[in-house]
Amino acid sequence: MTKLNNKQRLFRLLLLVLLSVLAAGLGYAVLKLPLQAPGLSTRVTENLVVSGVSNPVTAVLLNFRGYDTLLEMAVLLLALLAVWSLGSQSERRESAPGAVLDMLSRLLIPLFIMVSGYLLWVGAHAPGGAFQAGSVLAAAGVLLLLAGWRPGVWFVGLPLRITLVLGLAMFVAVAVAVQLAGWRLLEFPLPVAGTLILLIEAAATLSIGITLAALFFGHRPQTGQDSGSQTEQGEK
Amino acid sequence: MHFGRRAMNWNALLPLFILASSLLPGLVIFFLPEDRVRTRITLNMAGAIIKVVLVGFVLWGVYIGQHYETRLPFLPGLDLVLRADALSILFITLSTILWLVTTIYAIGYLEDSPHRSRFFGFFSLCVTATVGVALAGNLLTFVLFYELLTLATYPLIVHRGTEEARHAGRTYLTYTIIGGALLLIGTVWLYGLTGTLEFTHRGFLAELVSTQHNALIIIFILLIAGLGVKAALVPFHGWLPQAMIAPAPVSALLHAVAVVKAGAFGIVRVVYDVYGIEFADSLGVTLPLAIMAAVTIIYGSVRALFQDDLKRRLAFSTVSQVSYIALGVALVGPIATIGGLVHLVHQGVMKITLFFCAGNLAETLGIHKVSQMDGVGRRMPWTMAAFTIGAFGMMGAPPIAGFVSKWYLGLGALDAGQDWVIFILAGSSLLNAAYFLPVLHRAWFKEAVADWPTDHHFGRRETAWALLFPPLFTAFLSLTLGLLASMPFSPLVWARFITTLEYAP
Amino acid sequence: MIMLWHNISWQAMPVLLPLVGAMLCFLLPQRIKFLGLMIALAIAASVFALLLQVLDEGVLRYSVGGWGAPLGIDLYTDGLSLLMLLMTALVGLGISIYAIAYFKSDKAVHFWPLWMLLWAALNALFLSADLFNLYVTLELLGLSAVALVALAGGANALGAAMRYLFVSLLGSLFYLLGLALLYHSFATVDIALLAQRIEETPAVWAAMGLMSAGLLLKTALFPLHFWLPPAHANAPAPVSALLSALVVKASFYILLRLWLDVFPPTNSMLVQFLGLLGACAVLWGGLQALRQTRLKMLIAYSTVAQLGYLFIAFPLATGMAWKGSLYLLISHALAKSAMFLAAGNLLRFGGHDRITQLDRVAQRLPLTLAAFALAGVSIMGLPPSGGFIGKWLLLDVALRSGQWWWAVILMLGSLLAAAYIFKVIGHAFTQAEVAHEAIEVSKMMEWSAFLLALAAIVLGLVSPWPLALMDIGSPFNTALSATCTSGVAQ
Amino acid sequence: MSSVFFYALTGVGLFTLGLYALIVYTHLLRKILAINVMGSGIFLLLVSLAARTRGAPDPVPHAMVITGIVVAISATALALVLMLRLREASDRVELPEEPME
Repeated sequence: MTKLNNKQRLFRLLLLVLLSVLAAGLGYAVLKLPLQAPGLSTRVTENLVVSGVSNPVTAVLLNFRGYDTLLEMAVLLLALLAVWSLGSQSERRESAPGAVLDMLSRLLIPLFIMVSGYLLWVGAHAPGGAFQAGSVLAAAGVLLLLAGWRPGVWFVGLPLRITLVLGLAMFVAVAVAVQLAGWRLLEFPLPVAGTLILLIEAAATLSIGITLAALFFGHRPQTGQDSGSQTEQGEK
Repeated sequence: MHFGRRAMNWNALLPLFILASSLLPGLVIFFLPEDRVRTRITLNMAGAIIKVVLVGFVLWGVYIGQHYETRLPFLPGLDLVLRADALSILFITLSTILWLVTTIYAIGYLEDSPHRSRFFGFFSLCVTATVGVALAGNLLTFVLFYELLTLATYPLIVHRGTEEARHAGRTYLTYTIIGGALLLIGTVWLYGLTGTLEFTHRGFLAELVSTQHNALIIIFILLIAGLGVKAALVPFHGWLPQAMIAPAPVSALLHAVAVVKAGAFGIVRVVYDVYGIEFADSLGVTLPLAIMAAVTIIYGSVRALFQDDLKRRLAFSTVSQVSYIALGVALVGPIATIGGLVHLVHQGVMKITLFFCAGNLAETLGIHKVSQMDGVGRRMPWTMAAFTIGAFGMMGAPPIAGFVSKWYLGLGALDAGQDWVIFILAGSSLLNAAYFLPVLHRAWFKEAVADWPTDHHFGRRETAWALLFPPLFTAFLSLTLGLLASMPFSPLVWARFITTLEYAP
Repeated sequence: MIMLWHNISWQAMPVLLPLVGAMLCFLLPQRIKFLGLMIALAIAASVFALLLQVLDEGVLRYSVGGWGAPLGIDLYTDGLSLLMLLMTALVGLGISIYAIAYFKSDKAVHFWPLWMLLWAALNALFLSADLFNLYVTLELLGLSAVALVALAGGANALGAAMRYLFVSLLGSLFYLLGLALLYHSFATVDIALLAQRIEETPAVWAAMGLMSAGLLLKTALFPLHFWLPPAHANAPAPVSALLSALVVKASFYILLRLWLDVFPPTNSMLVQFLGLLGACAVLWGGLQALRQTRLKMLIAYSTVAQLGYLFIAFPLATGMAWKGSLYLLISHALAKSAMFLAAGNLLRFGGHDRITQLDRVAQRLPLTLAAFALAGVSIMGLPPSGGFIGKWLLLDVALRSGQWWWAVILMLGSLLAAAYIFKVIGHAFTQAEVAHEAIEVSKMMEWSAFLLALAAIVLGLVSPWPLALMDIGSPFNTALSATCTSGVAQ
Repeated sequence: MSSVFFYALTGVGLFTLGLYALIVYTHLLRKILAINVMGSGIFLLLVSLAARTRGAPDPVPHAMVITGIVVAISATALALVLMLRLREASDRVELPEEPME
């Protein structure tokens, strides 16, 4: 941090005072909130049985407020589109992965994938679900990328794009399908609710995992670039 | 939702047709390529002639007591109203006939100059706006077309595209846009007070409670200021002389038909059909208006004396002459009113003659200044003859139209007990003579200089017929209007007819 | 088919269609322009269908998933939201047609999916009745807008995009915090329910302050407008158009909903303050626009000024005033998009947008110039145009309620607008000396700009329709209107 | 004062702290972090206040926070890449001081 002149110091002082006033006000407002507030918990528990899942958070995310989640998948896709639209960086310095990292990744990747699968499945009745699973999957992807792995040429074209939109696509498809079948938008009739939700979550997990990894990668992977030994290695 | 579907019979559509007869050709012309000369001329003339026919029809209809009114829903509680009443007929007939003439003139004047499609497009829009102003049945409609007129004339003023022209255009806008803003404020305020803006004979404000009279006076000032800009009342006249940079047909239109007349006509409307002359008088706003007009009359004439540029001299003469109308309106009394109204027509016809002639001199011999006019009468006798008639008319010499209006103004002033006005009229007539007679003297009696700035030859004729016919026609018109002043359908008779409507029996 | 037609509620379609469109454009880049146009038409059609549904059924409330507030999310369509949707559809269609010709395929690949997502965000925003759902749409909107700005490339655009991103995120965070306080006070984020349960607690005041501040920042109300001109001026022409025409209106729409429905009727101090800021925006924006040397900067500052008008309705706060400001909002959307598209044509044709050297360019593109001029008429508020109607209504209310100073502001704003618009148009008529190496501009680009401008004019001749539409569900006669009018009625 | 409110107030504190940093620091990375700190503060406030129930906490704010986090990740990713590109284009990691003419 460079030396501050008096003007800047004064400005910061004023700002500090101002913000502490703001903080005080907000704190006061918070403290004035009622001590007991059931919020919507009772309603959620009442409707949990007809939601198709037994984990309240998942029920809210995928069923009660599923519309939010749908739009949120769109946000994720948007982030990727935006990043890709910014073009590719001129050159990025790659540090050659050491033996340790390489070894570690070989051991961990399968584990990660397994964990994410478990999280996805458990989300129906315990903490967990698509986002947790997706982020673990993403971790695996990041690890791979760090280890120098690059997606195969065959993959970075249409297949990759399909995987990226899969979550949103599935969501929209279900939303429209139930409507065509005579129910409301995103209404999950009880007998199939669980299945539909799991379907959506599975697709979402995959998309989220790949999207986050791709975001970490930072630009659209060039087709037919730095393939070679690592590619095959990555593909098993 | 109800969008006012009324039974649209023929009478209700006629005003629309009158608008369309110049609007549609104008819009088509915009999209014509430059070289489609014949099509453009056809469109222009067809529109102008159709309009004359329609207006003639309406004139007769109104005379036998028909009602022509178009209503379109525009704002909550406010319609767009186009109505042909006696007063609008006076203005609309003038502008229609003069438009026909000016179109012919413009076609001749602008032969193979650039951007003609653009020019004639806006030219037609300009006339559409003027007709709209004439037909407006309430203040809102009036404002609408008044603003449209501003927008349509701007491109005509800057048409030449020189730096000078752009500057003139900027000045014109600065004045007119601000004027429009004042007018709009006044209108909205008035609507807030009364809940109606419908033009009605003898006004619609008289029954308002006296606590609102101060507001009404302020509104009157706002409205008159807004209208005074276009009517070039001193001190709002600054744009007019500068606008002289525009091509001659445009100046003719601006001065005789469209812009200044729209302003003057607006003043007439506001005083008679919004406030009502008696009520305006009781508010005590008419005398200041009269004084303002009087000042303008003298000021314009004095400034005209010192202009060597012919068109500028005519411009200042316009500043002075148009205020006769405002003066006649502001003098509370039927005879003065007749004088003012009839001058609306007479001034138009005479002034357009003068501008046509000025244009001819410029086009044919490249003469722009009075000092270059020595002996031009022998080179272009017909043109100068027309010019002479126009000039004498302006001075108010019998038997030309100008005499009639001044005569009635004078009588009206005495009748209204405003004797001081006589001196104004006399003084301005003297001044008119002082700045016109030297011109005529130079043209007829001075030795011709060896060679003109630029001399175009048109075979045996002194200039192109399209340039020569219009001034001759209007000069002839201003003579007949004077000689046959009391024939049926003459402006004078029509003005009498209007006056009977505006003054309580 | 007819059966289907009836059991589909058209409310979700304006959101789902662009989402599908975005995915299709992303998956099939080779057919992208065709796809984009088709989807754009489909969206417009769906909005039109929604209009028909509202016209014969009145206000629509649709609970997604069948749960209903407070547990679920409701979609709500009244005259106000419908008008915003129609405006978006109209402008969006024009911009789409323009974009087909404007973007080379390398940019188009990125433009279309982003634009589709932005469109989805707008429609979702105008349809939602749920504050948290609105937060998500706000983020979707903000991020896509930022990405679109950055699409122009180059240091200026990237810098502007970065600044825009921070502003957008900051605004959303303020909104989110306020929303959190509201939820924890009343256990719902549904606008209608909040409207019933609201009380004057410290938390509510805090929420009101936070959310208003965040949304004002996104709406770029003076003095929070600093980010707008660079962002709007450095983006590609179609993007500038949709930012100025639509994006800033979205946050204003939420603000309007909150103040009309949710927040407790305030003492008129606050609304007076908002009006004051609006007035400052009108004058400051106008003066800045007048000072600019580059056309797109001028237009961007004009947006700052025009946004100010919308806030003058707050102190007037009668149904008519709201209608007036909404009318200005819509006609500004049409006119301003037309202006930016026209500017894009001039820029594409002459290779620069320095106002003093526009002469030849303007004379070679008469249709584009006409578009600019017509749009200008509406911006100046001259008759006949949508701008005039809006201004008339506001003037009328201001003078009736004796608050003549707002009328003065309105008129000054118009005069300034006239000054900076004719500053541009004046050059169009000068005989050009400077020759520009002309790049041909496609007729599609010229006509889309011209038709949008024409729409802004036509809006001034059909006012009964929009005004009648605004009454559906009567969003405007609410507590706020009531108190303020009683406050000022003399 | 129950722990609920302690966490809530911490959330408020984080929010303001982040705001301060966002305004004061010029380096883009710091600004991005500041935004994230603000966000975390809000999330903290949301979840902590959700515990004001007898028995299980209110799940709705939790769901909101998850949604919020995903949005925050997306925004951060975009911001970071944008920062990198800006550095390439103008080799600087601050915002351009004056909006260019």
